[in-house]
Amino acid sequence: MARSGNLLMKCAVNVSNLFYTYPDGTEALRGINFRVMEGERVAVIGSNGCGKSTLFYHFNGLFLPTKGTVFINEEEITKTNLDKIRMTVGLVFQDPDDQLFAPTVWADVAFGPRNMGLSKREVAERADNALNMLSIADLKDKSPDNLSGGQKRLVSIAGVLAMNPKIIVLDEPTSNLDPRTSRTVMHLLVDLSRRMNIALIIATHDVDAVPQYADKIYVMHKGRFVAEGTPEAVFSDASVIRGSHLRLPRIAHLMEILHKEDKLPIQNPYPLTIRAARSEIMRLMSGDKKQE
Amino acid sequence: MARSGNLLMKCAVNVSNLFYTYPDGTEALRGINFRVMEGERVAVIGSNGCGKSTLFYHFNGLFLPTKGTVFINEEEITKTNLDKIRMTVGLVFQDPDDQLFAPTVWADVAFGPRNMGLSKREVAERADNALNMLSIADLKDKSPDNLSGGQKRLVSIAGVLAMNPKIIVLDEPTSNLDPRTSRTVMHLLVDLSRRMNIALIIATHDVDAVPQYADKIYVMHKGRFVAEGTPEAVFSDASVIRGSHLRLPRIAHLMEILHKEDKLPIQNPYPLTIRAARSEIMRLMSGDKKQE
Amino acid sequence: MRLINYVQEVDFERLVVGSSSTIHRLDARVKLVGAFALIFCIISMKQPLIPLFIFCAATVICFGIKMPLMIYLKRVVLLPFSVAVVVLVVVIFTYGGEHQVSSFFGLPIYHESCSFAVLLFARIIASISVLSVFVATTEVMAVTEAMHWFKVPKVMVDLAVMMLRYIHLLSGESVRMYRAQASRCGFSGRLGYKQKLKNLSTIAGSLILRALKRGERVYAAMLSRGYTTDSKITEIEPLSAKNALFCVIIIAVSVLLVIVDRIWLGVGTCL
Amino acid sequence: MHLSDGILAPEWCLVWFAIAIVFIAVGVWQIKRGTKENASYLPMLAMMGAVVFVISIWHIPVPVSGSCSHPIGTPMSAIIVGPFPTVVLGAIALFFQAFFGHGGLTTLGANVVSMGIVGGFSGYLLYVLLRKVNSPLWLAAGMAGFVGDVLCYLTTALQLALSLNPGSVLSHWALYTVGYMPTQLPLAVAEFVFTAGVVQYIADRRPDLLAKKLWGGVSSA
Ligand SMILES: Nc1ncnc2c1ncn2[C@@H]1O[C@H](COP(=O)(O)OP(=O)(O)OP(=O)(O)O)[C@@H](O)[C@H]1O
Ligand SMILES: Nc1ncnc2c1ncn2[C@@H]1O[C@H](COP(=O)(O)OP(=O)(O)OP(=O)(O)O)[C@@H](O)[C@H]1O
Ligand SMILES: [Mg+2]
Ligand SMILES: [Mg+2]
Repeated sequence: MARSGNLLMKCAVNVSNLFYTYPDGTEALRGINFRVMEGERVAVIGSNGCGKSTLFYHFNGLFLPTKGTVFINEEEITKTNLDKIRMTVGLVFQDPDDQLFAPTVWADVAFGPRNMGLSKREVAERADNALNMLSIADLKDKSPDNLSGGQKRLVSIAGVLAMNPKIIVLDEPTSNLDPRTSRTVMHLLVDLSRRMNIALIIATHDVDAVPQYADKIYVMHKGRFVAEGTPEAVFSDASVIRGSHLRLPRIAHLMEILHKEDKLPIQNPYPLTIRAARSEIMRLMSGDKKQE
Repeated sequence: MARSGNLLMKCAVNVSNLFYTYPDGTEALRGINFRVMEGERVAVIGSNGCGKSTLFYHFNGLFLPTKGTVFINEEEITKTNLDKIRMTVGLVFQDPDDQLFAPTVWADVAFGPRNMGLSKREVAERADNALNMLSIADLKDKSPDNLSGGQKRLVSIAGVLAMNPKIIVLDEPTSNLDPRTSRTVMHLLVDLSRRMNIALIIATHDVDAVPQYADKIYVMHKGRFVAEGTPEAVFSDASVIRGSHLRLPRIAHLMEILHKEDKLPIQNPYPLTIRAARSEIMRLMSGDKKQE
Repeated sequence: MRLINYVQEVDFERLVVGSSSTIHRLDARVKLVGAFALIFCIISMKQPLIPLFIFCAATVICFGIKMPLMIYLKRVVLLPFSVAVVVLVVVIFTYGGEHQVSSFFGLPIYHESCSFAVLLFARIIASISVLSVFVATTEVMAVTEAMHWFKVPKVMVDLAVMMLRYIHLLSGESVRMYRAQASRCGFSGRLGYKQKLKNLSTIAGSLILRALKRGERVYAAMLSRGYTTDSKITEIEPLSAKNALFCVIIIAVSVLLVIVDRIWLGVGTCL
Repeated sequence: MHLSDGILAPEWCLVWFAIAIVFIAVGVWQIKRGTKENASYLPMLAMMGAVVFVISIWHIPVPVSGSCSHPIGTPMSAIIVGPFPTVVLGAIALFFQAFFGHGGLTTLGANVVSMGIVGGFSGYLLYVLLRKVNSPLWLAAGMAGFVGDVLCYLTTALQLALSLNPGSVLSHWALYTVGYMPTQLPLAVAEFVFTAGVVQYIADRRPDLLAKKLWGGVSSA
């Protein structure tokens, strides 16, 4: 797994002192510094309107900074290298309809590989492969219009995966997905990132699921980052989290209450996942007598 | 709180044996029976494409049944009383983009009251009031296109609240909302429902939050209800829940694991909320020796 | 008050009907060439006989591919006949001629008008029936792809392909926005005609703005998948020899039919 | 409402095709040039074309005649994306509409001429003219819609007269025009309201979309 301390690791995304102001005067980003290593999995959480989507549009050159710089694989994004950048970074939009344009699912997924100048066979292989990974091969001849919201989301992810990008940026990939589908998608992405050393950057409101996959969490508030670090570190400071319109994962909240109200001996980086909470409770159940 | 056993309660929504087939032949609803009392709060959960949105369109007369009947306040929906029905039932769409069309936020919120034939002053009062309730009065002159996803959602809820409906139907009202806003919105809705005896019907994928506000849960799968009852009753049958592509609330899942894997003495209607889990754990901590 | 659904969903998929038949499976390019050739031959006819015969043949084909009766009546009977009858009446009264055969409330009716009106009537129902068979058996997407092969400029094909997707998307969006307005009494009986039109304009305006904004994002998504000015969204295989032969045969038959028609002209009546 | 197959004589079909192709060629050339300058132009145009198609399928009830009809949408599109690209969009939209029984294959050229070329250009020119003399935006756009719509039908009537009554074109043209009046006049009024509403709406929300496309630097606000 990637650790930012490792000097041999290449920096996949490096944003420094980024400001962005919309034409109507809204200051959406106000001094962002952000760095993601190759193969790292990073989550960005924050309240509505804090600027997550605006930030993500910068990774892909859809917006260019009002002030500051964005480096992708150590190359600054400028007007002249947008084409190259966009082939390195795969962006999955908040709304899948912004992304699907071809008449059939297969044509849409094959579009990227076809543009890379691969042979017909390789194109077909890549497309089929991406569809199989998300188990939507049976949809391949359907028109994107006739899919449910969740299916559209999966197709838009497949289209990006078929390009084999080294950096994948996803804006709320699991909103509107049912719990089962949502878990499957996250498992797949994390697995890919592990196997192919892909950097994943994910914006989400699902704080309960974040600790399961993120190496690092950034908390955004009003166009700035107010906290960053491992999930344990970030969620250990509940006041920052709550000040940013967020909350602790429910499991952690339960642990916090048990600790603060019921004075159970639980340490502050509270367990964040079901698994961690389980072993913590079992520890308490067997050993609580000793600690008291 | 409303209890369906109460004979004095009026029935706000009564759906009997409802079937709906889309023009292309998709059988989206296949025999729905559903009854919501005045002031009751009901949640509908189910996988992607199970038919929740299709059902909700019926409450407002946007779709008329292929077979079966829908009664609102004990009056059947027909082609002739749609105006009246729509002033009684407020529908918040799944995608706020589908709901916002006016050039400014204020104009959008005022659209409903204006169509109800109120005076200019009353219209303005209603609109301002709705914006204040959701604390988005500062957005009132922005164009809906220039809002973040979550802000759009709040505006679309305000547009419905401004009509003072007796029945509010919300299709995934908290997807795309940050945790704090999402809780605020749910509190607001529940509070309104309590104070003004409004019936709330909510479709959602957020199974963790459901037990906090729902009097009753309906589980939908492939156009039918496969389970219904209080949150405790519904979530006590994990096989039905998982068969419908859903999962238990995380807290309940933790309890289930503690019970099944670690053999802790927890009864099957597992605690669903943080509060309930807390007292359960405290019970275990103090009394587990006796039970073993 | 009656609810009028001004805004309807446009769905190309529902155009193809009937069970999968040989005609369904035929290459779209062949069918397109065939439809063009046949319709062109029909409008070149000087006698109503062959067009009427083609209309009957089209009817037989419609039943052969198991087109549902309601759709047959709507597309092959109601639509063309309503057009054809209007044209028939108009032509009878306005075309003029020399040999008066009758009069209608003082309006003279000439022999020439009548025979020309009947000819037009036959041409219209015949060509629309051919078009209907074509539409009922051919995916619109296949036709659009076929445009590459007819040397239509690439930008136009790409535009057409993308338009197909967006027609569906925007039409769905407009239906939902319309519903949103309806659910807030936007089309209630209390409102005047002007207000309703204004509400419709709002939907259209919103639709356009949204379309343009979406256009920018879609473009970014395309670029991030390597779109350049030379990349094509769809492709088409070369035409097989068998299909090429089919094209030639259909064109030959069409020409032959016109020749037969013109030879009758020498033998038959005037015009 | 568009001419269907079988009405026009084959030689006229070819003539209209020839005229349409000239305009389409210029339009394609402009689009290609536009794509080189700003590649996001293509998806924008596709969206605009889809909007024109979708709007011209809407059935707006015409209170006077009691029937339903629909706006042609090309004047509006010409104001937003320019007249030549509008012809190309109109041609594609008409081709697809033939699938729904509006218009036909052999009459495609004739319909492109009336709806795309005449409707689009006349509306656009009138709009530019009115804006030059400082008329309000809604009036300029509305008049463009009204006149574009009326001229579109005048052209259709002319096409009918040319093909059906080669001996007495002028008198029959007048005759057909009068015949169209009762249904088309209310529709043209609807197109007025519609175009005015939409263009004004866009000017309120995204004035930048209208400003840059005008010939002669007429500002839109
Ligand atoms: N096109 C625009 N013009 C002007 N202001 C905008 C525009 N788009 C977004 N904004 C504003 O910029 C701020 C940041 O928006 P952004 O969409 O980045 O938020 P977000 O973090 O993605 O929120 P959400 O979680 O709700 O999607 C918000 O205050 C929003 O109102
Ligand atoms: N316009 C339509 N035409 C045909 N089928 C449709 C249409 N809209 C929805 N469907 C189908 O009807 C079924 C129910 O759709 P619906 O939108 O009600 O699901 P849902 O429960 O709201 O799902 P989600 O949680 O993803 O919003 C799905 O299988 C869907 O594919
Ligand atoms: Mg966002
Ligand atoms: Mg839904």
